[in-house]
Amino acid sequence: MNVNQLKNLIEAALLAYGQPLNMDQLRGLFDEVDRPETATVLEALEALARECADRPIELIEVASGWRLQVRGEYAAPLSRLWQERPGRYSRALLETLALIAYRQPITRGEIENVRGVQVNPNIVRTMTERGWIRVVGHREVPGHPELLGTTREFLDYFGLKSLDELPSLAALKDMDDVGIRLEFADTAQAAVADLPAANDAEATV
Amino acid sequence: MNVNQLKNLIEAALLAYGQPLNMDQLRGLFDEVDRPETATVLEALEALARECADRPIELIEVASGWRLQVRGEYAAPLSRLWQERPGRYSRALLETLALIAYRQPITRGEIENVRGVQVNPNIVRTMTERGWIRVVGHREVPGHPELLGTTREFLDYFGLKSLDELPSLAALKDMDDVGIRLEFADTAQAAVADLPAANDAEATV
Amino acid sequence: MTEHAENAIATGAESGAIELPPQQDEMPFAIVDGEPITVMPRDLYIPPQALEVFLEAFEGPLDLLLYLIRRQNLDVLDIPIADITRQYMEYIQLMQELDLELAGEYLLMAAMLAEIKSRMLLPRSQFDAGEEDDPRAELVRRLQEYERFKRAAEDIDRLDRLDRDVYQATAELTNRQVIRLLPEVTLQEMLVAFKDVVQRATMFEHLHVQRETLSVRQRMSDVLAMLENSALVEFVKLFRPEEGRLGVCVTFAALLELLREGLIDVVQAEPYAPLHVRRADRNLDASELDDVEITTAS
Repeated sequence: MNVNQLKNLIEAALLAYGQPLNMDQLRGLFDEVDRPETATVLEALEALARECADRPIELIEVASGWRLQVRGEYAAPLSRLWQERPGRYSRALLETLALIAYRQPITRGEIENVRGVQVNPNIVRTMTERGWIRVVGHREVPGHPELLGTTREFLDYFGLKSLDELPSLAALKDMDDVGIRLEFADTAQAAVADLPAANDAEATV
Repeated sequence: MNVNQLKNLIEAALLAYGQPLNMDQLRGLFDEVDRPETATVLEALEALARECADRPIELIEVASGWRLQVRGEYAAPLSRLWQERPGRYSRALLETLALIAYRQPITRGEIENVRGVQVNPNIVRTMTERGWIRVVGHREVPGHPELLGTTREFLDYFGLKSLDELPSLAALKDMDDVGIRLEFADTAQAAVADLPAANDAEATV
Repeated sequence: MTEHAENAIATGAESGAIELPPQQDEMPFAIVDGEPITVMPRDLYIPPQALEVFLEAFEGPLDLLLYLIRRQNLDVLDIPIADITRQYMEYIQLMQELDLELAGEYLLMAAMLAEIKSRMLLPRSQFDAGEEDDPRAELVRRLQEYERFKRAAEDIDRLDRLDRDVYQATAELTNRQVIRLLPEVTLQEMLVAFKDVVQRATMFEHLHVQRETLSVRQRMSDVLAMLENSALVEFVKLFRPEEGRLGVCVTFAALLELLREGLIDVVQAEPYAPLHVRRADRNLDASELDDVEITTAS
């Protein structure tokens, strides 16, 4: 077996094994009679390392042996391969968001007045991080509470040109029955699974 | 991003992911604005496949997408890397699998009709656990027996893109001339047949 | 099945002697002249334990029958029924003697063979002439069908199998990043939430909910946004004449509302100087204290 064939066998072994292989393991690929010298294996490893220069992988030596690994520069573009499935937003979040959208600018206190429960700070943080709401000012009352409003990103996400395009409550009443039925048809299971959790959150906040 | 860069990104993705990636997943590596056309991705895949010609790996398309795999010719030397030998499957399992693959959807009863023996429940369990077969429905006859079919994992495991790629099933011989041939056969056999029963049959048929 | 090799040994096998079944096709006993040998030579002594293994290698009565037929290099269509029946019965007997677990299917097949044989003894007229009525036809059909899938199973076994013939190529990616996707929300979901919360509010608190002009609310947010980056904005710059009269009115209403809520101040350096607007939330000076009073009064 020449160095080129040995190089190919080593690449095959490293890619098939997916973990580092040390010199003993690489030489152990052969019967005793055919077993290449350590120097020959090192030569083949060097050839492989050189060959990888044009490739998205690199040969590196780690504590437990040699490893072929994808170059670090690919970590960012490949991150989409490991996307986590999104969860669902709670009822409390949707209601808070709706109140901010329809009643902006609005303080937490005002939201609490309408919803009858405290505003969960996590909910506000979640929506702020998502870029849907922001503090647009402070109300000039004692404590100077923050006034919350929606952002351009909020409009973009829901495909609205402006808040005027939010349907009115009256319009909502007309589509009421249809809407509820549609929602149940689409997400019957998810909704059922979601509700108790949402209620719990409400109770504890 | 040119085709060469795209080729490298695809190689990086396939090696890092360690499972087949389909066209949607490959195009999904990009933002909508940068997303390459399907034709461009195919071009890059072809370039990658060509490049692999000199390497110990090959690019193949299986049911779930494209896969980079170490070529079969390396299987023998590489088997030394693992202590355990890959499992062998019994003829009973392979015959049952063949019937499910070629005749799906199929019930256990129908499998038994062809094989002439009862279906061993362990075999069905083993194949279900391996993710090769699954219940795809129930036949609308008394007892509502389960209908079994193969999965995408089955195709992936055997390196197939679709069921069409299964080796073709031997053709049944034409039944029309069976009777004639049976007669001829028995005539020819009469000379060597040593049992009176066979001779009697000859005489009367 | 490597029929060639088998023929070499099995051809001319005399009936009466019990031939040994082949081991599984993929496991030849030996390779002779490049041909795998799958049948034991008949004159070789086989210990009874090994015999047991061979007999157990059959996958049922059809497999056994197929073996008996193939061993004589016969076509499935050319079954010498009497001969095959006799050989089959010999195997059954052997299995019983060895106390092998004999599945009912074997006996069922024995009965079927016996029936076929007896029907073939009858004069043709008695079982209605015609090719389909050959009593062997059904057996031939089943044998052929079984043989197809026996072959298919061998073909499948020869396919490149992951972790046996080929290996998934993988390489480590260090610093792997995970993208966490955000939940999706539809406009409708939000509207339903709003309707519910408003309904609850009316029900429990008799809160008077009146519809407000959204455009004014929108403009209020817009104005606050415009004031965010600069301390003072010229009053007239808040208006966009291209929006027409209605737009101007909406902006003006928004400014009045913001003023009423104490969110902005309108200032003037001297009489008749241009009006300026600023956010009211930063410094608490005397004028802003007035605003507080106004807000609480309203």
